[in-house]
Amino acid sequence: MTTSGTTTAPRRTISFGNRQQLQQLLAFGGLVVIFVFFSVASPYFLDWANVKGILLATAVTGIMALGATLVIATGGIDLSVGTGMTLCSVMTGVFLANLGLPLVVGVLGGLAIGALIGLLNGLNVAYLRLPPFIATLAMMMVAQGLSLVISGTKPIYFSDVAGFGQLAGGELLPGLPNAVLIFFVAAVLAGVTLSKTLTGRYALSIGSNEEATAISGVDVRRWKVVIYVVAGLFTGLAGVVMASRLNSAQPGLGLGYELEAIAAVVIGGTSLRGGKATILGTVIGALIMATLTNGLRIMSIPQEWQKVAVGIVIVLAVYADMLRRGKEA
Amino acid sequence: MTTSGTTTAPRRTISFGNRQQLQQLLAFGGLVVIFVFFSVASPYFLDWANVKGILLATAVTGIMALGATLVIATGGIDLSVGTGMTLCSVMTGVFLANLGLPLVVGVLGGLAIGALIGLLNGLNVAYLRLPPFIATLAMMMVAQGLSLVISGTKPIYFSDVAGFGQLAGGELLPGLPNAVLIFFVAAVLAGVTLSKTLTGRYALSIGSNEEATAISGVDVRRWKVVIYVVAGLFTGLAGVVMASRLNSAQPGLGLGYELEAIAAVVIGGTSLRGGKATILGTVIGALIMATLTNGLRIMSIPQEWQKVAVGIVIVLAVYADMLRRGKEA
Amino acid sequence: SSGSGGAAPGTGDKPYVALVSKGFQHQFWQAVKQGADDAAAELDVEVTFEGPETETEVEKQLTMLQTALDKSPDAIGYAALDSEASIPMMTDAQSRGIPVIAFDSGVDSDVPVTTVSTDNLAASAEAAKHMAELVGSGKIAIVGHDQTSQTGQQRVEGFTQYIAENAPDIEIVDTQYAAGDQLKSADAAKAIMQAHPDLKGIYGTNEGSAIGVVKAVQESGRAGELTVIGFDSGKAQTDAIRDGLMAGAITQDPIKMGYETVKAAVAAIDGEEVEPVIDSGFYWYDETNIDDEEIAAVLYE
Amino acid sequence: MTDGPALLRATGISKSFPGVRALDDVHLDLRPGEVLALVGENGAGKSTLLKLLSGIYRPDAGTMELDGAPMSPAGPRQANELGISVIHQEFHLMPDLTVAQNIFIGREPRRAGLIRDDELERRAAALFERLGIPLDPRQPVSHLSVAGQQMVEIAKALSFDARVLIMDEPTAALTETEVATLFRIVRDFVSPRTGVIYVSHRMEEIKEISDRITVLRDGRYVDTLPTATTETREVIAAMVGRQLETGVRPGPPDPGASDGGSGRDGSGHDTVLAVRGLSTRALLKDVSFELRRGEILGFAGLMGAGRTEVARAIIGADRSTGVVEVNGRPVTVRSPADAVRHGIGYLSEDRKRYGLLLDQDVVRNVMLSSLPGLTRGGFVRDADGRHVAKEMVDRLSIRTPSVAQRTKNLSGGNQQKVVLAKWLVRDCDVLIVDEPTRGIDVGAKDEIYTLLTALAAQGKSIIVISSELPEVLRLADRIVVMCEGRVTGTLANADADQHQIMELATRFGADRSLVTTGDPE
Ligand SMILES: Nc1ncnc2c1ncn2[C@@H]1O[C@H](COP(=O)(O)OP(=O)(O)OP(=O)(O)O)[C@@H](O)[C@H]1O
Ligand SMILES: Nc1ncnc2c1ncn2[C@@H]1O[C@H](COP(=O)(O)OP(=O)(O)OP(=O)(O)O)[C@@H](O)[C@H]1O
Ligand SMILES: [Mg+2]
Ligand SMILES: [Mg+2]
Repeated sequence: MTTSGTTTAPRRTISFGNRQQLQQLLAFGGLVVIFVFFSVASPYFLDWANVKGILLATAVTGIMALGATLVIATGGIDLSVGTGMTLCSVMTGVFLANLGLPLVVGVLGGLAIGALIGLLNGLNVAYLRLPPFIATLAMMMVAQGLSLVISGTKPIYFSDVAGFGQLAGGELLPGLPNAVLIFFVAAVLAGVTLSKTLTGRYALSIGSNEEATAISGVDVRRWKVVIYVVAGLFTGLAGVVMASRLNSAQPGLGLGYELEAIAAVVIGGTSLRGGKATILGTVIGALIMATLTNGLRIMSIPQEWQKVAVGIVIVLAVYADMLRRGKEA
Repeated sequence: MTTSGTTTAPRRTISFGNRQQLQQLLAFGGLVVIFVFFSVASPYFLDWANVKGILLATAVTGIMALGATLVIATGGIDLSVGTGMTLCSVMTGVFLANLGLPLVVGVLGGLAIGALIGLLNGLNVAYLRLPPFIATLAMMMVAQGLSLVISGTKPIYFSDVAGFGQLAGGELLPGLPNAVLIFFVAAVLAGVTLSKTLTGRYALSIGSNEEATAISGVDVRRWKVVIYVVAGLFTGLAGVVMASRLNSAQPGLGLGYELEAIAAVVIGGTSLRGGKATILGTVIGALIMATLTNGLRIMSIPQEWQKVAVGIVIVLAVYADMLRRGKEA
Repeated sequence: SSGSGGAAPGTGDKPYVALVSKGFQHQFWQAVKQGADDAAAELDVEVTFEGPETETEVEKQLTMLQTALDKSPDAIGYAALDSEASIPMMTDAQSRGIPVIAFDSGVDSDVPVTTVSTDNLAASAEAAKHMAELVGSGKIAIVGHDQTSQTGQQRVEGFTQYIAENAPDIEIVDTQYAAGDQLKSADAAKAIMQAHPDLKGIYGTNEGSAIGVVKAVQESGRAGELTVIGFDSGKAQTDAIRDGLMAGAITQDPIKMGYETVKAAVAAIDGEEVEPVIDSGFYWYDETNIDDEEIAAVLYE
Repeated sequence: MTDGPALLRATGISKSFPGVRALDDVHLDLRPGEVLALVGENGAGKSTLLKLLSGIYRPDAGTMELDGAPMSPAGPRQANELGISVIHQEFHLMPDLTVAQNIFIGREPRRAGLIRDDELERRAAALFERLGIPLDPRQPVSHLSVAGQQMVEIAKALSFDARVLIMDEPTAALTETEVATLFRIVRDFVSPRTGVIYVSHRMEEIKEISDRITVLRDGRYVDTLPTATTETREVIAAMVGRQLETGVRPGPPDPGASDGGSGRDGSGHDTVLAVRGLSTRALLKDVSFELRRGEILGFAGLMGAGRTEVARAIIGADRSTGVVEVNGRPVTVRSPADAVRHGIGYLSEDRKRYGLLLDQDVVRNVMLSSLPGLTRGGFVRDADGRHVAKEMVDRLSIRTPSVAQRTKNLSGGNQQKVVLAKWLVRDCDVLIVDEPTRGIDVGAKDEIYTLLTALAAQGKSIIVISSELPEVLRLADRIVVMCEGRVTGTLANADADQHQIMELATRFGADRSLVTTGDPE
């Protein structure tokens, strides 16, 4: 081959891994700034009780956002995470409270419903080739309706299901509510899925260039279904955690959570175009949202101004993050 | 597929213009099917009063969807149409009811606020290069908060503003509420904007390939701002019509309308990826949504099942539409 | 139930009453619906019941009202989210000779033949009275469910007014809104407690808000330290009262509200005289009276 | 050749990207009335230089002059206004817009603020008429083949009243007929007040069209040579910095010679892939052929003849009827995934659309087809992937600062090598390569020929679709010639010559255009 080909070879010393870590550190930096600001602004903010409150407030939306990250990595979108979560809550209620199945079975059942929702989304997107927005919008409505139908529009209470409330409310690690622990474990699983398994790799490839991925011999349709199913499992998990925290399944809840989850994903640096995704970013994005809300409340900012403040801070945080990344890249 | 003996070159004889018309005809066909179904299912459905009701229910979301179509054509998304519309309503209320400005000035003021919202969105997207999802999500919150702040969280009533209610409620064409007339006129304007003006052409071009558009010498950033401003004008118009219909500005309203508007756009056949958009499709999409809801209500389907039904019909309608298009193409 | 199984309502021989409420998926509205269904069965009429998802959706509700009118019902029951906005349709109903019964809150119009409602201002003042008695003095806070709707505002207004006028030693330090979502209400309540460690009581203005407050108190390990007062019922709330997590709550009588609405509608259809105002009433309930017959009858699970 | 002031001159130009010094003190001068060829290996910096001249990038150092006056275009539009018109290596087209809309983007004729699309189409039609390009102005660009898209780019560049026309590998996707058309256009364009800068890796073309040749190597200026008095060999030597045996057709491989056992046995047994009666709705009509073990089968034909479509049909990317047999057994291939499962890989002619994950790095691109094989216990072994990618970078001399470079930032030829690397790693029994050397420099091209030949020698079977007849003749044991979706002949290499192939390739039924009928998929 031509001799001079690689003479200009590797001059860049920072490895790719480090660069990415650096980026996430910066998004994390945004979170830290917000944290520091509120700590100074309010003496109550840094209390462990309050931090725990923030973490708890992050947990459910955060878990949903993990699944949504996978779907968004493919360039898709999942509008069904909110009401889908509710349907999983309700079905968990049916399994445990109404049918009296054993705890483990009920919880796995809730997850399975999540997977089923994902399966239907996946089939609609991959085989019927519906735009993900349409497929999951339809699922959002169907799940909302079914939650109400199945529950008879009444909450299902878990008061008689021994141990269910402990699932999210207990503290396996003293001081840390299980809901938060579950969130962190789920985040690690999602992170590994995204960066180390075929599911995650193909999600990113599809998001990057679906046609090229297909021509490269990847069974894009099958993998899309797999990706949506995995995302559905997170929806199911969110549903179970939600139900456990409220010790009841609330069929009317759920609408609007999808936007929050997607916002967390995007604030975290995952691109809605697909191909680029980071789970750590999503976790940080979810924390930023929850911290902002909490901090403004702690400061007793009137509700209507809170919205304005959150909006502006989101713009600033994302813009600052982009600036830094732009400089660094 | 069998060999059909088409060996010569320009085998496609139907021109592009005709083909697109045909596609829209098919989406329109879906609407007709729904219409026929409900006409048979309920004696009240085809009443002019009810059809008028459907058209009225379409008007506000429809107007928002027109603007959203332009933004989506660029490959962007506008989450601020819902609460943005509310802010425009509220400001119209401030201009007319609180400040007592003349009717025309108040209405133009409402539109101007819409344009301003669009301007900020556009600047954030084009110059700060924020993802449209983030920029408009932030605007959605800010607009929501400001509506509440400005109105003091109380509705502003137009009872004392002579003629304001007539704006949407009157019937310039006997039998047809002005709101519907305004929607149709706005649709024609949007259609012309999309297909006959630089704004629309560059929107499609940016959505199709932003980089190439820039390299071709189009000032992409400036045009993006223009596009968002034009979209904002529609948001403003929706706000004025909404205020006139309710004869009041309701500051708490608006959240959720953005999803409906986007859904109408996507059901109409506009691609969220950008580059392909049709205003007629958006009108039909908005009509499909409103007709479905109305028809199911007229049939007194329990509310929880309505959701399920709408979800399923949307999937079927879009899928059928795609199948037909696929065959035709 | 709503819907009538077979043919579309209105097509049969039975009189048809269409109810357009402020919501449908909350327990409160489901209880109203139940009362309406009870009356329907008793009086042999058809009833449909629907409402928007949240109490901000004024325009959605108007569309529902429009559709209900298009079905040519014999009477309409209407719980207006915004009474001004519905005036044209009220006029329309009147001109078509369809009697309108307002329920839950009044309509600023002389069209409705009667209004079946709870006096939210009085009810929340009652909540404030109990809060004042239980707390004595110090800081309290409110977790509201809706900032813009009339009901949402009155539940806060009646409470604050009472405190301002009757309990000078009590200070309302914060009012936050969380859309009646239990999780979000819990988060909000926690933040308030955090900002005011010496807080002595919290009032939640509807079922979701109240349960959220209880959740917050529980999760912060401060059960028993704070006086929690709620609104409406539901199993979570009644359990909390029995467990001593909640001091007590105001309940309306939603079942009666639904029942009276339909009853008044039938009376109007039959051309009978109807009282211009029917108060569906409210009650204070706590550990002591929760199992009383009168109270138990108006509580829903 | 005039010896006056240069039409366009660049001096001391330097440009760096993170980790890469793309240009280092480069100069170039274009004289009025000449065609200046710009050559260099993949990644030598040609495209970067042209992007500097057209205002897409700004130089880190150096000056540019037009007609003796300093110029520094702030952007592509300004460059256009200065009279510089560019056909870039990578297309800059809006697929959803029509051909006419693409050509006149930014210059729409309007009346009362409304765009006059009829006028737009009329102008485009007139332009095509003038240039002799068979395009329908109202066709959406997404319906065009790569070649068709290239013609749109050419038409667009010529639609400006340009004084300097810059062309970056305009013929990489074109067959000889279109190349002839292009050269006619170029010759028409050149006048005493205009000039052309022409980048290509095809030495014959450079010989034919250019007056002088400027050579770049590793981002540095090497020399400028007069075409008439310079041997191709000398140009290549200047490019690569040493003598290289290339550019000559070495003659067909000897079908009789057996390279020890598994060798290239073009003459008989072991049909690996048999295609019978392959038809598609859009174009293909009853295509049949066989591919034998260890054979390289060439596919020749004019643009739009249907060669790409044959490949896409075989791998299940497009719907088709007909029978595909692998190792004697009929198989159902519904998707490229099925094809790969049956050991058939396909390298597309359109690397941007069907080849690369542009936003991802070299490692991930190289691993893409082989991921399941690079896992253990369900987890992807990235270390192995990096290792494999590094190996490929060495083997194919892919010029990149590291394997962690996003492929978007590689030069065109190096991108092509990355796609090839992906399929080499996958190690399919049957490899269909569609325009495998598109945009690859002469030296590397030769390397790739050697590589493909070696693969065949190992018993792999290869289909080479190429628009360069010398390439087909150089590589193939047998050559299938297509015209208008039909196979018009199959020749053994020994019997084949360019004339004969062209004769078969032009057995038309009727007129033809650059337009396709079927959307992909
Ligand atoms: N945007 C960019 N970011 C980083 N590196 C780049 C970028 N553009 C080009 N390069 C690098 O600059 C060098 C020169 O690239 P260029 O595209 O000019 O080569 P070329 O001579 O046109 O090659 P080819 O014949 O393959 O098209 C290459 O090493 C390439 O990787
Ligand atoms: N990736 C593609 N996208 C769109 N159309 C394509 C694509 N590939 C092939 N086609 C179309 O299919 C038709 C059949 O041509 P095909 O590409 O198979 O011919 P070919 O002999 O490979 O010639 P060339 O590739 O040089 O055009 C062409 O007219 C082309 O427009
Ligand atoms: Mg190049
Ligand atoms: Mg081809």
